[in-house]
Amino acid sequence: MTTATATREVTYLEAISQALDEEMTRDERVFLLGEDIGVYGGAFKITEGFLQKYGEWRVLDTPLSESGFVGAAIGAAMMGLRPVVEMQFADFISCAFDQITEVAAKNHYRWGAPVPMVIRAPFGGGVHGGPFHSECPEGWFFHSPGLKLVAPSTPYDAKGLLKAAIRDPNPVIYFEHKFLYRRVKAVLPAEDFIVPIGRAEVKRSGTDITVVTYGAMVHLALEAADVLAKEGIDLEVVDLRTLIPLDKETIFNSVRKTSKAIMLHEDNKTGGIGAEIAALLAEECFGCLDGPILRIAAPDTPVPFSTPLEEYFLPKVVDVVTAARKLAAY
Amino acid sequence: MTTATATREVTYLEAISQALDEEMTRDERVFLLGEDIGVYGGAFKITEGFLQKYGEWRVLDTPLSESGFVGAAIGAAMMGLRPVVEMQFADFISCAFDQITEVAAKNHYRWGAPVPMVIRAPFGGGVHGGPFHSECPEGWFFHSPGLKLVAPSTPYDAKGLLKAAIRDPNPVIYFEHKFLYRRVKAVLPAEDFIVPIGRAEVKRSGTDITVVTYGAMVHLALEAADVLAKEGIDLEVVDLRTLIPLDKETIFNSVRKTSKAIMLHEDNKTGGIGAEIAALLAEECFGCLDGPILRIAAPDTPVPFSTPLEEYFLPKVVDVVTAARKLAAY
Amino acid sequence: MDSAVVAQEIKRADLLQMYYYLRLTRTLEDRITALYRQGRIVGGVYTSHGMEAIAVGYASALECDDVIAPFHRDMGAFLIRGITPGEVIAQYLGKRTGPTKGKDGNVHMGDLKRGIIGFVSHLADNLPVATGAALAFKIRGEARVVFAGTGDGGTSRGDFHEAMNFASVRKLPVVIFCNNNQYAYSTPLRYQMAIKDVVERANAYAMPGEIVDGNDVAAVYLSSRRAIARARAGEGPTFLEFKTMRMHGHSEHDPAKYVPRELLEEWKKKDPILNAEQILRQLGYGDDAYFQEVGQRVKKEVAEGVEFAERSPLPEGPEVLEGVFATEEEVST
Amino acid sequence: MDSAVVAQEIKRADLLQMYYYLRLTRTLEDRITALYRQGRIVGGVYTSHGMEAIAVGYASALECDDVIAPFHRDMGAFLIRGITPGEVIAQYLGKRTGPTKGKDGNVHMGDLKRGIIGFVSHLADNLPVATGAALAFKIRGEARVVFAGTGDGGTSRGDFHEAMNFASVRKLPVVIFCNNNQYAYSTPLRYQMAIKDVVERANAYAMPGEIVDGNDVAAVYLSSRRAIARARAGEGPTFLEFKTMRMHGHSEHDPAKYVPRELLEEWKKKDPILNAEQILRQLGYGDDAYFQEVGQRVKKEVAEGVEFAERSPLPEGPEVLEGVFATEEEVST
Ligand SMILES: Cc1ncc(C[n+]2csc(CCOP(=O)(O)OP(=O)(O)O)c2C)c(N)n1
Ligand SMILES: Cc1ncc(C[n+]2csc(CCOP(=O)(O)OP(=O)(O)O)c2C)c(N)n1
Ligand SMILES: [Mg+2]
Ligand SMILES: [Mg+2]
Repeated sequence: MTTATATREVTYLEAISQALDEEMTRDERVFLLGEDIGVYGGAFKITEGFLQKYGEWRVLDTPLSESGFVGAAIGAAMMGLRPVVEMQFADFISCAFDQITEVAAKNHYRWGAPVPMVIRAPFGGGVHGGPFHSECPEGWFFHSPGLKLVAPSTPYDAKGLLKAAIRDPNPVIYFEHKFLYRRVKAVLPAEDFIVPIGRAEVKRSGTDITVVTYGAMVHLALEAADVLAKEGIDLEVVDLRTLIPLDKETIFNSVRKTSKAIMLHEDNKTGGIGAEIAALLAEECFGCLDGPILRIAAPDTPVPFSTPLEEYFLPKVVDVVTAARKLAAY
Repeated sequence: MTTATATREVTYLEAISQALDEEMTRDERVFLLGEDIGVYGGAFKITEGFLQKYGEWRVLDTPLSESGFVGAAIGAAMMGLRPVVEMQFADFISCAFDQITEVAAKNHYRWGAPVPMVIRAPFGGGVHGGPFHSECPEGWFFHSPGLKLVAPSTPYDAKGLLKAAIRDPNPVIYFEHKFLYRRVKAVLPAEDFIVPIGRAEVKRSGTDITVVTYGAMVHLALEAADVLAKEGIDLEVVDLRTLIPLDKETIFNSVRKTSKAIMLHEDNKTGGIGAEIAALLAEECFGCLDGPILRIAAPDTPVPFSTPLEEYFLPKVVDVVTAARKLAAY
Repeated sequence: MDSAVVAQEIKRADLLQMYYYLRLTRTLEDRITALYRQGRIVGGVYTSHGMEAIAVGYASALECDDVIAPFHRDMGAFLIRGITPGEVIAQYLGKRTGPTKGKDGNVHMGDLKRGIIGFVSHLADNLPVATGAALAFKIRGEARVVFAGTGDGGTSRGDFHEAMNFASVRKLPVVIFCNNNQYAYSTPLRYQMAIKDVVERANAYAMPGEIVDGNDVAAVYLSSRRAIARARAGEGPTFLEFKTMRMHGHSEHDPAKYVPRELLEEWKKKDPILNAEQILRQLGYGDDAYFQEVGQRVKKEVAEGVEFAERSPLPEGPEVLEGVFATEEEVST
Repeated sequence: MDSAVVAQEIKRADLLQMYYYLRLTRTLEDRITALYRQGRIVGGVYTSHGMEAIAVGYASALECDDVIAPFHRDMGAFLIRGITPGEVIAQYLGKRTGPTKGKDGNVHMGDLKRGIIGFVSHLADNLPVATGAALAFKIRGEARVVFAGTGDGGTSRGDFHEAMNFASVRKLPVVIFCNNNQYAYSTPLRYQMAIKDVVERANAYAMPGEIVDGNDVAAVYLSSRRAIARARAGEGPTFLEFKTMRMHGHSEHDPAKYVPRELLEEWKKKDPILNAEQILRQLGYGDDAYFQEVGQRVKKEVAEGVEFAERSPLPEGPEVLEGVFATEEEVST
């Protein structure tokens, strides 16, 4: 557990830890449950020290039962608490799929019961995890009305979005990218702040081509932008940050400016979030498009384990560069 | 149980029943499992009489355990049988989501084990079923590599696709639309036939606008086409029939001809199959598009129960007509 | 032991009130069935006909700030928690005055203000949810109890296992019951489980369990009261198996030909309302005149309910778009 | 009873072979751990260190056309079913010669031809799958058995419940075991279940269960043989709880500070290899010279395995796109 100090750089992982700690201190309704989050501090050590600080009834080690403890979080949320569930890996969220999509997502619509809870899902590849420790499950929940989805790419967004998620009156799935845990750092404000749910951010403004992305791929897009800048191709990088509800305005404004768009995500291509945004553009911004809407995403396969396979599987800087050159020339 | 006779009209429901009966007779590896499919003949009576004909080890009434019996089907399939699972309602497939997406879909890719099985999922609204008896879950599985998905709109396709699904070496989810069960009829060939997986069909050829759809909405599109014909707007209706793998060629050929496209489905709009097809068009057929790609789908909410709400929720003929007029005028 | 003797432990007023709710439930559901037959109600109609004692018995044993997670044959519990016959019929008719404003139908209703967790079709899904509600009470140190149940078929679901296990590991203040009516739709117990009594499922969790005559409202009430007291005292969860029989089809469309007639005949004699009347007579709490008077009263209330529901407006199409997400205001209370 | 006496029921050759596999497993996994420490292996490394007797014992009791659905600490079973040390190391190194051709890693391997259902991370997912394999044997009237397991933590999953229930309802030829090593990652049994022994879970299914010393290969072998015989005779499933202790961290990155040192000290004395040597000595089947000789042999085999794996090619990027769907040819056998 790390406390905020205005001068020190914190990692994406520490930012998540800080958000949890500060929210638990601020609001005693907030409590955590999941596997090995207590004594062990979580598979990624995000809740290290929390058990000692908050006690075993606010940091609950659960049995190995994703459906059971997500359901329990739903019940506790309806009774006025603010549970934050940790999935040990996002991959195991499939075991709680029914509780999330049929109970949490639909309760308010069906009979007016708010379900203010957060599910933290450590997701994504590039960590040699193989098919069951690298998944990007956001696409499934993107198509489940009643859920909010966020996916930060920086320590600032990670902290601000988690606080916003905990304070939101609805079920929010918080997709934290494992690859970023210790790779991105930043100095964060000492005072309390949130990043509002529903607002994308232009992480790099440019004039020629819009790249719409989220999570770890944001950094890939920024790298590609530096390469392309040398060739006089000026990328604008839109970081969605919130996947549901989508910030159509920011996306549309960017594409109206650049008139060319690339969708970039690590999730499988078919039926991914890039498809929806491309469809929105083809539907509502058709007139402003000066070229095809390209998509860069993982192929439609599970995430392979072996290094050469995973490298081939994951989108690369060169993919963005190539696509951008193609679009620029269009 | 009804047997094929070349002269009699059969319903969509009977066509499904015939396919199961003929495949069970043809191939003794085929067996059925699910809730209440034995003595009761299934919630929709599709397997009526099967228990008497094939015995309790080929028509298994299971405990109330979707995850358990889907998992069991996977195991039996790997041992060389051809299980056909009946979900009592597609809505309950969420309880078996983990087995379907993590085990059935990934086994062959991960370690080379074929999983030749079929899951029948009675889906869709318009039957006053409310949020839990009207769902369209296909969008979730559309984004799960390793599964094949089919969704017939006619008795001929229903029979031919189910036979093809049972003979396919992979896990296939067969989405049968409850609304069509007794509403569409046709005379079917007496001899054995299949409808190959992976092939869409142009159910009405036209020159002005392409409507890409599947399931019950095919009939809605055809109705709209008749209305529009009177106004001189000539719709082409592409019935996907197979959702995965998508028949891009048929879709693209149609849009290259009409240069205008409408995506129509009953599933929620955001992240639906229409989004993927629109994205494919915007990516690979951009040059041939003469207008925005419109989407007609259910709003992003659960399926409401009350009649006026469900009527508002479901896409209507007038929606297609209005969209087509708009596109024609573009 | 003779159930009238047992029933002496129960206050006269409580017993009479339970009798009233048994009659109200029966009359209300019979009326709903009639409306269904007339085609006025569409969709599924799952009744508790012949099993009314279970919901009436357990709901009568709870305090008003306790919470229930009823299953789909617990009409009596909805009524006792304060949902009116009019609201129930409005729900079935898809009217805006029903607890779900037409968003959902039949028994898929709930109301947090009245301590009712809305039923979810997916059987046993609400059991983990119930353990979470109990967890909230335990975390806040409130002496409140959750009463949740499912059917014999529902106990085969993984969520039943995960909920039972979590409740016992954390000694949560929850009572989990099974309405064992011997069938799950058309599926008999022998295809559902290999055990003789559903209560044996509780052994896997070191959870105390009890088999109760589900057609004896006094027995249901007293066993529930004991289990609730245990939970409230912090001694943990209890599992109750209420033995009963489903006297109608699974839903009203189902003739249930798969149920042996003799079985129904045998159970008809154990009708919970007849049982209750016998007890009241033996204790001198009521006679035929009184029973008739109650019958008149509930008939009138149900008739008024039908009127209310029919007078009520249907929702308007655009309301479809309302309520997907909750607002700040709703939770800042 | 003294385990050497019990072990007399086992053929000398079988006991000696089990000893060999205990040593091979230990040596192979120690080598894998070393490669991990050197950074040559990436990702999770879950070993059966100190628990080798379970997989070796049950796999030795099966016929070759039986099928196993191993869990993640069953290395001995993979070896006995015919996966070579070389293939195992290739799997860990992501080489094309591993059972998954680099598509998956570590213990996530399977091979239908060798009767091994591939392990799925999601714990207990393979238990329903195992019941389905057993169902296939029952439908076809084949006298084949499925042996499947999970850990103490895995028994908390809904799929464990649904599989146990289905297996017992249909009297399927399957043996389901629990490797009770007292921890699920860092979670001790008291947070996992309220029961004293995991075997009590079987009571919920009227399934016979047995507690077995998981560190005594002879006891594991004999109890497995009994359960397998029962299943083969059509008498239905059995549940076996193998009591043992996880002697390493959950994965090799985990120092497991949460495990009391005394507990490890106590269990170190019960090491399955020492146990086996004692039995072999008492029965006069083997002496120190012999044990050393076996040690040399397995050391050589593992060394050759490492060589094979290192010589093996890595897959090429485009192979990512292969194998999402099965082809006709693959199933038309
Ligand atoms: C997960 C799930 N699968 C299937 C169904 C369909 N279904 C509704 S009620 C029912 C039978 C329930 O039997 P039981 O639990 O014994 O309750 P009962 O109706 O007998 O009171 C079934 C199969 C469902 N609601 N949920
Ligand atoms: C459904 C699911 N949730 C979480 C995990 C992450 N995980 C991997 S192993 C493990 C602990 C397993 O404990 P146990 O079943 O006792 O087996 P052991 O490792 O102790 O042998 C956990 C939580 C998983 N693999 N599957
Ligand atoms: Mg029942
Ligand atoms: Mg363990």
